Amino acid sequence: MSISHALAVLLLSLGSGLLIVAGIGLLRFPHFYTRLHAAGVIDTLAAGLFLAGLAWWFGPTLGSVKLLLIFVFLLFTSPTACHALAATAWASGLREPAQNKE
Amino acid sequence: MKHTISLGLSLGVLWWVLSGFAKPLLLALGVFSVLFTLWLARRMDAIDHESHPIHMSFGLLRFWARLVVEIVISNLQVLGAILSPRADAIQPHFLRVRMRQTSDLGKVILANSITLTPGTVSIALTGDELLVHALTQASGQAVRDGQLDLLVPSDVEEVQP
Amino acid sequence: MHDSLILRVVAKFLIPVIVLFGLYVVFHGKLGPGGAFQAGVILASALIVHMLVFGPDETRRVAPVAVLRGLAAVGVLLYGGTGLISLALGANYLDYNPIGSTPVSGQYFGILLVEIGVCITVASTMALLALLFAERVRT
Amino acid sequence: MILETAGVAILVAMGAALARTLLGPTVYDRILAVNSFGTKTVLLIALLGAFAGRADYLDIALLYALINFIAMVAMMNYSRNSKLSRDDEAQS
Repeated sequence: MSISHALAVLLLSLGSGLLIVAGIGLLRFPHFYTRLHAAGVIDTLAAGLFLAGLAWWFGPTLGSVKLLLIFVFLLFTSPTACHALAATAWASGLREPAQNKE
Repeated sequence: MKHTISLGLSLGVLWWVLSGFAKPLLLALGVFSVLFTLWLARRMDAIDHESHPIHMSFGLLRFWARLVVEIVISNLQVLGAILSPRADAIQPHFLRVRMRQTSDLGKVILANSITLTPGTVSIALTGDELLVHALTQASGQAVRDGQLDLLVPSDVEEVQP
Repeated sequence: MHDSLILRVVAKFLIPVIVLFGLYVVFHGKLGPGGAFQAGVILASALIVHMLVFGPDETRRVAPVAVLRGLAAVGVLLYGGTGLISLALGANYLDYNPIGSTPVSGQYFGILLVEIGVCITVASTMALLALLFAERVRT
Repeated sequence: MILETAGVAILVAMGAALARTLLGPTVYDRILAVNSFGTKTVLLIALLGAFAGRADYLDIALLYALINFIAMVAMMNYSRNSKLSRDDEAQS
């Protein structure tokens, strides 16, 4: 097992772990707006680590450049989609039942 | 015009990354595709300083480097909140912040960066006020401090012919 | 529509990328994954994003309905015409071999032409459908 | 070996998103879960590409990310123009 292989394994396992933790968060958090944050973990760090691990697996080929492209694409689209969803929920009158509103 | 040229170059690089073939026919088709895309984008008025901010490219690189650090830190905070067994690990709340950004592009970059950092989601953007939902007091405080706001490169090139 | 500033800026940035990706898929249909139908859908989806974000009127200005109708017909004609060319060259309908100087290049160009035809038809028909639906929602 | 483990992890995370889709309770929870499911699908397709050793799969992953985004924008437009949001106000 070479060093670069070990690095790919490390990145992939970190990414997988984060995916599962974020999945737990998606189930465990109490309200819609808090769940948005759990989904945000998946979109950024988990996806980033995962795709970086795969890029190492592909090695220095066009494949890893395409993985980078996918990641950049996710970085542009996912906050936009997340914001659009939150804005729609807010506009439709969905509020957090919780206490401390500013 | 320089935005068109710059977009054309970026699209050319994108084509090369996607295709990876260097056969003459495919290169010719690539040139055709880039030109067609440029034509369509011009028809849609989709080429301007907003969609293609070449004037802030270096500032953006610095901003992104900083953003990556912020993303990693806030990710760890959110992960801790998810795994913490205590019920008061999260203090979800809404807050309104006034943005220093004056241009549309600056506002969009800031709002998307806030959404991108877990723990804060930008919900509504009206005028120069941003409604943010924060997961914990700490993540809310980070938005209130407005460090990202200071770092967004200024969109000086407002008017384009 | 309220508060679409973020969507507007991001869509302006993304639409050229989507269009280029669609063209890449159609021209690499033989070499990579995908094919003409998928490419047509991707190209149409660029127009659909444009319609969702900027409104149907703006999209109709960029891609007039009459032009889309014409393109849908041109695509079918290109498909059928390729077949007729092979008939005229003494082969079976849609037998591409005689189109190029060698059977291999004939296959290559023949399939490319047919795929471009299918792509044009699918893209314009999909965009037409979306525009017509938007029209119906309004009335 | 690590690829298989990562695949199982993605499937588990997808299961969590699916459970959230079924549990709701608001329509927005479901849309959020579907979006997150889509992001994981992109990762899964990329993983399959590494598994098969073919970079072609990555085009499909990119395409899926694109479709995921378009679906979200379309759903937002739909829920804005319809009575979809009424159920939530009763529940929230």
